[in-house]
Amino acid sequence: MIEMLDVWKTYPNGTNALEGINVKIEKGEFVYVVGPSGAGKSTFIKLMYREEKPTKGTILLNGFNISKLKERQIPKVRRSIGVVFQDYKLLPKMNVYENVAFAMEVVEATKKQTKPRVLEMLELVKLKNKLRSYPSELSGGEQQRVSIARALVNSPGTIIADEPTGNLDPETSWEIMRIFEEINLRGTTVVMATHNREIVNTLRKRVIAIEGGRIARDQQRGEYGYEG
Amino acid sequence: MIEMLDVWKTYPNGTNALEGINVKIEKGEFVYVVGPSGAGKSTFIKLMYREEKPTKGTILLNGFNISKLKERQIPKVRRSIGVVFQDYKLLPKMNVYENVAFAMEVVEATKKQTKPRVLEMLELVKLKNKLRSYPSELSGGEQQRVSIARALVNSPGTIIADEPTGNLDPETSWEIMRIFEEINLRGTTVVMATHNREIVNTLRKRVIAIEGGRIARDQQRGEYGYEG
Amino acid sequence: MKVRTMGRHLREGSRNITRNGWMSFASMSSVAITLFILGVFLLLALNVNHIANVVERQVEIRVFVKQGVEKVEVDKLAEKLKDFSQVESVTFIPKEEGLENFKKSFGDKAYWFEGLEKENPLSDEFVVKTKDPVETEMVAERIKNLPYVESVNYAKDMIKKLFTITTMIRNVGIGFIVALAFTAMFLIANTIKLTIVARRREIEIMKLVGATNSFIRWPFFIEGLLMGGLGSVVPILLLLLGYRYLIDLVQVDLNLYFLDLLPLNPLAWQLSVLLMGIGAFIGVWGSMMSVRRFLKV
Amino acid sequence: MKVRTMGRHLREGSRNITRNGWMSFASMSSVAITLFILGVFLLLALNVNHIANVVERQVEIRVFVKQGVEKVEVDKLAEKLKDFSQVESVTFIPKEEGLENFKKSFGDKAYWFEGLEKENPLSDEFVVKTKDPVETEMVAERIKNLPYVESVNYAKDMIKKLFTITTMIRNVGIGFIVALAFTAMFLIANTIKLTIVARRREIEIMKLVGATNSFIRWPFFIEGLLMGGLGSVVPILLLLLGYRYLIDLVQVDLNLYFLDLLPLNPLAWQLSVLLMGIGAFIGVWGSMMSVRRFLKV
Ligand SMILES: Nc1ncnc2c1ncn2[C@@H]1O[C@H](COP(=O)(O)OP(=O)(O)OP(=O)(O)O)[C@@H](O)[C@H]1O
Ligand SMILES: Nc1ncnc2c1ncn2[C@@H]1O[C@H](COP(=O)(O)OP(=O)(O)OP(=O)(O)O)[C@@H](O)[C@H]1O
Ligand SMILES: [Mg+2]
Ligand SMILES: [Mg+2]
Repeated sequence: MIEMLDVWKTYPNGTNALEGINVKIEKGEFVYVVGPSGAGKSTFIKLMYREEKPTKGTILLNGFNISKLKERQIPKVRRSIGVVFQDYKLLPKMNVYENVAFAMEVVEATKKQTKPRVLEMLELVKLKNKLRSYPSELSGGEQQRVSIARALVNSPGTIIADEPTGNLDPETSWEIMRIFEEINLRGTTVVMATHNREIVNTLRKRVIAIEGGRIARDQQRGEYGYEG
Repeated sequence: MIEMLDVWKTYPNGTNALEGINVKIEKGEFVYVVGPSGAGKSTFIKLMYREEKPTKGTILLNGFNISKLKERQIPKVRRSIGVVFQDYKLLPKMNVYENVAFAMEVVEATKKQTKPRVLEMLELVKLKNKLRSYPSELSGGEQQRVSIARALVNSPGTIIADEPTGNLDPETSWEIMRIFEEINLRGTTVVMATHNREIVNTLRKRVIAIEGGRIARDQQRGEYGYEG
Repeated sequence: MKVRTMGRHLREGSRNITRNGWMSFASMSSVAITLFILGVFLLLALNVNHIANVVERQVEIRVFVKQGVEKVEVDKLAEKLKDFSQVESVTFIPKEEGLENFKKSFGDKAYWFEGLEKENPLSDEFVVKTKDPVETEMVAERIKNLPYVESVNYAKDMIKKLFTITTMIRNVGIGFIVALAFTAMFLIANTIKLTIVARRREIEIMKLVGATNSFIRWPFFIEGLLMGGLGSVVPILLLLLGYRYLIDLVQVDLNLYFLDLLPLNPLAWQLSVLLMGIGAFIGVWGSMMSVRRFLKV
Repeated sequence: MKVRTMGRHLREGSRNITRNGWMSFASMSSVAITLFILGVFLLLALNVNHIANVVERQVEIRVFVKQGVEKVEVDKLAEKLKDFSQVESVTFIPKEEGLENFKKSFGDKAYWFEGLEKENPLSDEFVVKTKDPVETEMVAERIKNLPYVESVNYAKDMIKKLFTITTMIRNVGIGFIVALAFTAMFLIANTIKLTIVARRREIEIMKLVGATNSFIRWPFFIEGLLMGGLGSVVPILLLLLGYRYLIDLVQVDLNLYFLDLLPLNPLAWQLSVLLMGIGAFIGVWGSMMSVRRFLKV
């Protein structure tokens, strides 16, 4: 469960990215976050796994107030969430396998558990033939899929994805969406920022539309669109 | 005019990205390059402005054989092309204005020419309020638009764009497309790799579909799609 | 932390060195060169100190016995001199031997003094050395007051000057070494920091993926340790070989007997342990310091 | 290249230093520290060399004139000695003065030699100094063959030993300085390289946007020049102030008259120019070398 109560975010350079966000996402929900470029979608998402701290307001994640979290407890919160970053955030000096395995090393999984699980995830995103490639040797879409595999590998209770299909062709995008839908059916919360009108309008879910740092619309089984 | 004659590209790690590409793009054409993730679109595009060298084959750009170009002549070729990179490639320590102005400094434009032109371009991509922001302070879509502004600022004879709308919402994407169409009408060659089915199917142009490193289809006023 | 995680950290730490190939190499060669300089000056300072000691040891007190004193009394005086706790050695020079030496020092002009043997104007003499050369003056003053002692000669001014010089040399040496050691630490930490700053993004990513601070730190700890440690191997080898060669050169080939260098044996071990210790310590320290700055994500 | 582009490069080059704040600072402080060490040892070596020169100057040839030679012949001999092109000064010591000095050197034992005045066994003596102390032996041998010269004394063994030592000290000094200079160059170039490697992606982007190699290189040239140049300012100031303090300390407070240090004046300029030159040169060189590696895009 993710809850935001009157959350404001002003970046150090003075940009007001979010202005008074109130929202509640229940466990097991599937939520699209839509809005024009620069509306504040990524900021909204970054607050959830505490890449950014809110300037004002309270954020509750599974009951914990993560705006007041102690430094030491942050890793625990982040491990309970799988994040697909808009800019992928792959480790440049590790190959595809190592990048995905890293997320499992962090939780001190055994090697025996790690290997088959990582290979399974890479199979899922169709990258099994790129195991030994480094991020700089991958196409944009391939990098994005590595980021997705890493987010899923620990079977987290919540998946947060920032435009996970931005660099994927429609077919691959749909495959990824099918994966997200499947894990959502098994109880995982999914929050996904997207610009993909086709996906939002076809796979109908709750839509939170952000515009100018405010929630312009919050609708179950909504359509793509944010103006009003 | 861009012409490729039996072009092959094998990356140092052994990946065959392109296998025998033959294509001719006339001056003033508007071409979509489509294909699944990892098909070789970016590689195809990178060959044109010589970020990559072909392993085999000839590439002619406005009559010059750029696969045999001398080191010293490369900058000249690159200046005649405006490139929107898939990963934006903004200079991290320069702000938005400086990033766009850099492309004009390179061609030794006067300050008098530079300032109004850069501001005009940033107006065009709706970033005039972000002049002093650094790339790390921008949203994904904003970074992409800076990259677009930089590609256009020198009014090059050819625009090469690698998924220029990947991180943009549909409205902004259409605005960018309108800009591309307009400069194309004024005689600029436009080559654009994209995954956006809606755009390709609405704004009908020549479509080159690449699959597995080969041209699967090359069709005037084609639809999105690449399987056969 | 689980044992397999520790194994993973060890593996990662050492692989990071190869992963960052060029940077690690640049860093390690800076470590190596800095430690080499430090080592050279350490050897120099130790040897200068040693030579200063040797020179100071040359300081002696000449005790002149009154003319016409009985042999028994002279022996008693010898006993008394030996009883001083600060005295290391006492050598007796009878006045005949004294005259002989005096004449010898004039070489072919010795014939001038042919007449002196009959009525030897010199006194019997004791040469006294103290255990610690600094006590010379104090001991000399006390000897002066003993019976049958005519006068005491211990080159008061010369000794003062000598000690001023040796003390100065020692202080300058210590000053240099301390300054160099800090400089070396600074330079090494600086280079290691530069290599890690280049990886700040990696550290940030790791944190965003849920790694704890210590999970990120450990490989850097190992890496710093290895870089500092490995970086010290080459300078240690060079210094030991070079020093052995120098000893040979000075003592065998050039026959510069007056240049009394410290022997290789205990020095070699001390130097190796010291330099490797400094390297490893600063490697770890520099590494930890710079990682820390990027952990706040 | 157009003038305004040159202006742009100057501006960019200096702004890069502030843009890369921490890195520039780390780099410049490494430059500063390395140059400081180099400067200290340069001063040390120059002064040691100077002291060695002073000591060597003390070397003199004593020329003894045959007994009973006429005053006119002695004057002629003096002329001849002065005619040697290698001779700097000739001092005449009549045998009476010689005996006086000899007796004085025995202090209160001078009465031993009361009888010698009547039949003075000494000879008239010339003290000859050569312009270059190394020529002492050669000049002495030639003087030996002049008429009326009984013998020539120039402490052959002592001089040999002295020159062995001073030559050794000089060589070691030069060796150290050269080694240190190379080390300093390596360290500085290394740190500057590390700061530029961190910017390889920027260089690649610039090339992809159509910048020529020289367009990219110029700001780095300026940056390297400034970093090296600015990095040398602090050590130069510290060295000059420190050296002035040292001169005061040694010559006024401690009264160590035997420590004859080089005066501040020409040295200050030479040192400043040298260190700043090295800093700027290596700054540029290191910068250019590392940019070059990333220009092949
Ligand atoms: N680190 C930062 N410092 C300052 N301003 C920032 C920073 N990150 C984002 N912003 C600004 O905050 C606003 C919201 O950015 P955000 O990244 O949340 O947008 P977004 O909705 O994700 O856009 P996009 O669809 O383009 O990714 C934008 O105006 C952006 O310029
Ligand atoms: N630098 C590289 N080294 C090795 N292999 C590479 C490199 N760049 C790309 N590849 C590989 O070449 C193939 C084609 O990559 P390319 O980037 O051209 O794909 P793309 O069509 O642009 O895909 P996307 O739509 O995901 O951007 C992929 O399999 C990719 O892994
Ligand atoms: Mg975003
Ligand atoms: Mg691509």
